[in-house]
Amino acid sequence: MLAPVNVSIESLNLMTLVPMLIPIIGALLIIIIDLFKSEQDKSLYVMLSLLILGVDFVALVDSAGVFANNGTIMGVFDVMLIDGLAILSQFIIVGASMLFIPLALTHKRFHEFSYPEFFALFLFMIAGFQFMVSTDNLILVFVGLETASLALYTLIAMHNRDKSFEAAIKYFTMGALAAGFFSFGSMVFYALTGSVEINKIAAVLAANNYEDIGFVLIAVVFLLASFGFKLSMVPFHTWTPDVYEGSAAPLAGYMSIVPKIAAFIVAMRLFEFLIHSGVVWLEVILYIGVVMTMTMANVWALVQTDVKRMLAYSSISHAGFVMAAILIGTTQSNSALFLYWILFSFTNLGSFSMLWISRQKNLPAHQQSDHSYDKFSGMVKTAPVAATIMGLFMLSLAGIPPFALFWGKIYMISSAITGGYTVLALIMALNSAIAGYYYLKLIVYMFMKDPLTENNGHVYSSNATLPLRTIIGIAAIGTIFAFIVVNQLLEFVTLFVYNSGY
Amino acid sequence: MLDHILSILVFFPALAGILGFVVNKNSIRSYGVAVATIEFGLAIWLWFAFDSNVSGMQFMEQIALVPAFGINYIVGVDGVSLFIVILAAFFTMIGIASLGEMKDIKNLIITLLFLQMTMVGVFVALDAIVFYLFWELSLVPMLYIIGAWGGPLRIYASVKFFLYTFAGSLVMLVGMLFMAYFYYQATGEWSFALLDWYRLILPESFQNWLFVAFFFGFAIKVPMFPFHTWLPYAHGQAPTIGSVILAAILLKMGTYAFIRFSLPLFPDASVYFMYPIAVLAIIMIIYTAMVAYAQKDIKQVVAYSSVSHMGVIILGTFALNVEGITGSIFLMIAHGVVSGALFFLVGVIYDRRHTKIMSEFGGLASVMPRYATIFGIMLMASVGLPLTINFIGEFLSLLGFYKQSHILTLLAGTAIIVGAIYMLSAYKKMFFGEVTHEENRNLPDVNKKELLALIPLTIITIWLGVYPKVLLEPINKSVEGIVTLMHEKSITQEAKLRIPNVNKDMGLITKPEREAH
Amino acid sequence: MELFLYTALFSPLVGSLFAALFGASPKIKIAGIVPSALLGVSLFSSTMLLILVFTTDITLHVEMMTWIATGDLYIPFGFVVDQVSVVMMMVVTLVSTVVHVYAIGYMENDKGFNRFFSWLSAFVFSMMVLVMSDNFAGLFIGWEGVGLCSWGLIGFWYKKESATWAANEAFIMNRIADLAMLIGIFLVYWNTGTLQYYAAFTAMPSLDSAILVWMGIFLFIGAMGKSAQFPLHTWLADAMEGPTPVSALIHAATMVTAGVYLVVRASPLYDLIPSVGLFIASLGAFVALFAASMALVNRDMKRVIAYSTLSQLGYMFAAAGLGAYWVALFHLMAHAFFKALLFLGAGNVMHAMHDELDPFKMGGLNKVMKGTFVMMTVASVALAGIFPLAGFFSKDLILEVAFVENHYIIYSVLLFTAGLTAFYSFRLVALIFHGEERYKLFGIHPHEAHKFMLVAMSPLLLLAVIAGSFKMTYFEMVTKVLPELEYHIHHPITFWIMTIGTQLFVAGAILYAYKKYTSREIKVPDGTSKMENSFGYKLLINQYYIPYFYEEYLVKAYRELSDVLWTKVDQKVVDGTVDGIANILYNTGDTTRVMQSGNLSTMLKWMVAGTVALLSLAVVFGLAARYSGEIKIFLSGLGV
Amino acid sequence: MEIGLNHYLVLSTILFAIGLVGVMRRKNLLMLFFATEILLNAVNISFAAISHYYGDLTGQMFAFFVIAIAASEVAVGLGLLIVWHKKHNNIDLDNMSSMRG
Repeated sequence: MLAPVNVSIESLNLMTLVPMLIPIIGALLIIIIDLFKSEQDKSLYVMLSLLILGVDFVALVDSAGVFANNGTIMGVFDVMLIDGLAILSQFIIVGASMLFIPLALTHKRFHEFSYPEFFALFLFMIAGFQFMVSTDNLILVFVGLETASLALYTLIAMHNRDKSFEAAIKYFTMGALAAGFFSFGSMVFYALTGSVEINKIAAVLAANNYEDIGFVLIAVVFLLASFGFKLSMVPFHTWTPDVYEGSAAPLAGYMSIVPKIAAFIVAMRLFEFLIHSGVVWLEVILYIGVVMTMTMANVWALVQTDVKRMLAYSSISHAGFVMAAILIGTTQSNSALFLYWILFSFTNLGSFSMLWISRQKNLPAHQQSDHSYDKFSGMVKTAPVAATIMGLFMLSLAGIPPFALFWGKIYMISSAITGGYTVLALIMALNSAIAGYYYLKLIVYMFMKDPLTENNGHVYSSNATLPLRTIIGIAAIGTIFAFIVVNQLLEFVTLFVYNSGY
Repeated sequence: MLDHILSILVFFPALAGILGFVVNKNSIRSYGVAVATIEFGLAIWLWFAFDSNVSGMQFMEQIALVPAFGINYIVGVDGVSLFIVILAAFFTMIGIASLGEMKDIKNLIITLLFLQMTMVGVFVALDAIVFYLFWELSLVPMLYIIGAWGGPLRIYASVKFFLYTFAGSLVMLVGMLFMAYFYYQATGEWSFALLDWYRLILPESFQNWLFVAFFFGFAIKVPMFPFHTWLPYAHGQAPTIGSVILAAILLKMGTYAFIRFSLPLFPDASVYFMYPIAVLAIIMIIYTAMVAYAQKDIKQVVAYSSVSHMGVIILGTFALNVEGITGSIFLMIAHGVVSGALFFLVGVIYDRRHTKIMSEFGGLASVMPRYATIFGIMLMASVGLPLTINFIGEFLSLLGFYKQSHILTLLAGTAIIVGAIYMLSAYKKMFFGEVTHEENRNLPDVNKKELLALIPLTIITIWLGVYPKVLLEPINKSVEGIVTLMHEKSITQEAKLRIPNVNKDMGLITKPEREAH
Repeated sequence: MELFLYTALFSPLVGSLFAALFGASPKIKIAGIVPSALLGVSLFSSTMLLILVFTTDITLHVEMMTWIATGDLYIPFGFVVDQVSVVMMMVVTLVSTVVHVYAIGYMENDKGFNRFFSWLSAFVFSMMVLVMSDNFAGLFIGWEGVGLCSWGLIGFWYKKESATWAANEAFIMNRIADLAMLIGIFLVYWNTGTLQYYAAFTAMPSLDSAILVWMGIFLFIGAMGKSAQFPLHTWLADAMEGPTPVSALIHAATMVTAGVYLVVRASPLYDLIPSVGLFIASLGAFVALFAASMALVNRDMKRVIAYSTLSQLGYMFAAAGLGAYWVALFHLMAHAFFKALLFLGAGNVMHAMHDELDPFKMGGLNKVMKGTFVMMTVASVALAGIFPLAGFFSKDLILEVAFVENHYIIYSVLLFTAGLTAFYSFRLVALIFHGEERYKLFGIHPHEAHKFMLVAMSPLLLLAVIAGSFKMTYFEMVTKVLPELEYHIHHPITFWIMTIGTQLFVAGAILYAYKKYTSREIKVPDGTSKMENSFGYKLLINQYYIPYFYEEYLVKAYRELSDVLWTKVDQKVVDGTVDGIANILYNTGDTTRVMQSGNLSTMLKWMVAGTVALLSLAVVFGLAARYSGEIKIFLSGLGV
Repeated sequence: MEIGLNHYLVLSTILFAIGLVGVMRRKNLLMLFFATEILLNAVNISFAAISHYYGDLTGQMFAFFVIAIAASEVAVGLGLLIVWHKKHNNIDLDNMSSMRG
């Protein structure tokens, strides 16, 4: 009965799988090493992971070259889709991961890093995200998403504090619900079009001229809810501050970058064709969502007393800001998304790392939480360099030129203007002003208040080691001197986005 | 070196600031003075090298920054900006030189050097984004100065200052991006270069919208009524040096930007909004002068008087003729010198008595005669007495605006009355009468260090009042260029009528581009 | 000759700066002597210039340097010495020199001696700039400069609240007029394209008369402030808080006449607009009467003289307004001499009486102060306009002008005022120098002033007597630049009747004053007499309640409005809005953060709720899309 | 009555709704996990039915993946649940609110 499978190995284009396979193999390697000799020092795993990611990065550079020459590549039964978006987002994913992993080499001992499983899971997670962005098949998106998410839940929980478990459970449960939404949404699309590949769905819908617009909208609603969760759009954002607070600072920073870019890519693939086909409803909803997310997150961030929670809300707001790119849907806006996110990763990882190096093992009595504002008062007197760097990150987040995020911000606002969204551009601009307040609040505490009595400044870098300092240094340099590379980045990003047809 | 003098002027203080971190705390003051003096010397050299017969930009430099998006580092000076740059260098110098004993003086001096970079940067930038960059960046050092060395409400004041200005300038940023977009539509290329923008002629309605967007940024900085309320707080709480720099230089950014951006970019809109803005300016003049009269705190009096004077500057700017604009630029410098000096003077008495409430003083004229004399001279300059620096600016500004409206000038002219009222009554409260407070009986008169700042300011105040030609000539030349450009660019009948035809061929390309949209 | 011009102009400045060097040090004689000597130099130079101008009819015009040049505006530091300005220069330098020398004695015991001379010489410099400038802007420099020095000198005794208050009042009130002056200058510039007198006046005849009227009005308002014309007159009486030499120099002889000078200077303009001229004349006549009436009852010696100055300024404006510019200038000159003399004499009396100003507390001083008595009497006679003293020639001319020009109302007012003038002048002389020695009640031992002070005053005495004899020479000279109008009453009989009648009227008034105020019944008034409680007296002694009105309804209102603007408008409304916006944002955050309750169940509910909300929106939209046709019909049925 | 595609879809939707209600109402963590499983399995029914309707295997593949993922979710979820239970001796959602605001 069965017809013989007759596929040439060349047509599978297995090369497309290489960037994902590298971290998977790496993860297995780490587990195997542990199998042979356990109780290894964490530095081994860190460096190993770094190496693997480095190799992955090189592989990405290679496929970038291929893309630049040949354009979009499909592979593995046309499930894999390596276009500019996939490559750019993978660069961000792998790059941010490379910045993240050395943060495990803290001065104090945090036991999650002594488990090789942590690193293995981490690498699996990266592979998951990579899959997610380099396909337009909803099944693979789903699989990648869940692989990554499940690994992430575990990573959060491994921090082994009460709050981490709480955070992991919250994230997990809501994630499960989001998974349900995603599958339901996919199901409706499948029912409507008989396909789960985005380009085919688009083609079928266009062919019948959006007859069943009502059902299309239902599908969109569920997918929107699911990605709204991942991207922490209001009102699906509720997990974000809690999860960030519960997880280790660098992981929180990581979470504010990598999962989101993956989700952005999928959202871009999914929603843009709908917007371009004139689904006004989606446009309106996205508009409302973007504005709500930006504004409300900012407003909530105003009233926070903990820096990490504030940063959590701030990253929600930034995500909302970037989400505008998908609404605008021009080449410029999509390029702006990547530019913004690359610059954002430096600054945001940097600021979370600053929290990380000031992390104490146990909470002192006078502090409400790990990183309350009070903790930083008078920091400039006791730790001037650290305070200055932290201040720089805050200024960058607030969008003060010439620091990194400013360039992303103007390009994004400009894309809104070019796209004809004048009011949106104004709202985006004014939100930066609101956001200025809470970033400034930290600066006020650091630079303008007097230090607490028993604080000798050591606390701000109690966790610091050379690798951590290096990472912060890289982030700081990236933040300050962004203006030198913005042009190259912009040209590169625009080329890739444009050639992918977005 | 002259080819890069502007970049050197901009970045030298910043570089020195970074190196300053290494300098020992005890020597930092000398270091600061040395750096600021070198900078001032460079600024003076710039002046000598400056050719006052050229109306366009000089010493231009261009470095690509983000060419893909049309952002370039372009700097240059003309008569409009030259003297404000020199003023900035000058005030930083005497500001650092006259610093008293303060906590964390090292941080303060380094911050001042960074502030100097941003100040000079704003005035020499010829690319909108670079301009914006320095414009925003200037908030940061000022925030720190107010917030770390200020009075009891310093944090509220500094945050208010920052956020208010920040919010305004973000609207301006949107305007800039729009402008660049229109340029892109007209030419197919992104550019934020001001000189490119000058060539673009926009339809009137676009001009109006963009004018409003820019207006928010500039008006808050100036600050214009009703956006002025951050200023009394900032001045009231800032340390002396902060107030001096804020009043002397930072406020000028707004008015300078009106002349640099709003007028030549949107001539028709400038004409369209001339009356509303003039009305605001007049409210500023009269209203804030009255509020100043009600103050109990001498520093607040000076702060509100700044707003009042800025009203005259705005009025001169929107006279839209050579006399008015020249006058307003001159008044910027004049107001910088005079209000800077007044804040220094307030600082002198604050250092001695740690209060600024006027009722705490009285009869100081007999205790501190030198102080009273210098204060008196500055007071008279502030009131706009002829042969002082302020008069030239005020006279020309009002003279210029008279061409546009008789009644409004008459109203604005009440500046010279209301100004006299609050200033004289403040002076009377502080210096005249018997010494009523025992603490005041033995106050030392101004010391050498303070005179170091005050004497040069006094000399400038009178010198430029008697012989303003040195400044007026280059300013006039550049302003003629601007007015010509505006006249050529304007499209409405009204604007052609309101903006005089100076009739000097500037060789500018004013061919209408393809119309946007 | 330019050298003389510069020495005349700048030697007072040098003197002022020299004295200023000692500003903060204790009294040093040289700080008074050097400025006085330098003023002598200035006087000498002015005299040389006068001779030059008189003999050769040259108009000396120099441009020292450019002051302001921008756009089409060009203002140099230009100075002109012509027949008009040289007269003013002479008056200024002469009176100033006298006052300076006098003040060396008068201020000898004052701690602010050095400061005083610095201010005083600075004033002379400003005044010289004012009269010598060849353009309106330069005039304005001097104009403001004299205002500043007047401020410094009125408030010279800065510890006295009333002095500093008066100083500020004078400055601010002058500023109000200066605004009008500025506007006038702007009008001149924008209509003639220049501020140079000559060029501007040449261009004026071709201008629209409405514009000229506005120009004339605004410039005249400026003049009103400086010359303290109604309603900007209150500052002059209060300015008497300053040292007496200041009152003599600034508030009698020179500064207050600057307004008259301006009108004279702008005679080509005012000739074009006779209607404004008539207004000026009417106002002048009114002020003459108005001020004289207040002088009738006042009990402050200096204030009486101040009101008399005001009244005489009214005369000058009446003349100028009627086009008799040379007459106005002549009266200005004559008035400067006798009024300065009168003030300096009053200064001697004050010194003698230990700063007592109430003439009712004096009396019989002629016995101890012979010299002063003679001088003040002569000055008063001159002021009253008795032949052959200076006042007769100048004042009679003004009456004649009014008569010849057929302005009989003005004429009668001025004639009546002449009587009042004589009355109050001699009321003062009588009260001070004659009658009972009432000062003894207060235990004062008066003494005569220094000899050199009297000697210093003597040139003024001489001029007060003989100035009238220069009339024809003067007339020939100034009419080279001013309109050459001679006023002759056509019928000699009318002329004689008028002249003699006026003289008799005035003499009668003098006699009445003598009779009334030398009597032994004169007591220090205590507010109980019937006259003091009459309405008229109260009205006059309270200066028609004008200062009260200003204080109550303008100053207070301004202060209260300022307070309201600050506390209510600025803090509550303007700043309140800003803070309100920030607070709204913050409070929104505070109230909506309960959404983030931390409870997982709630979080899940939010998520589902969001989905359901989106879903219902989708359904609505989907239905709307499907039934869009029907909806349109439905809506059109509703008339939307 | 013939059971058609719509019946399956309605069933699936009803189950999904039940799951949603469960997610919202359940305070017990374990029950909550059950509810999410109901959600996923409700979708599976549809996938299988649609797949059959189109004669296309993609839906069934999707369903298989969903099953696999549901299984691994249970693994992770139960792991977290057990740790939580060990520490707190309960699995009530209302006790998990140490972070808020």
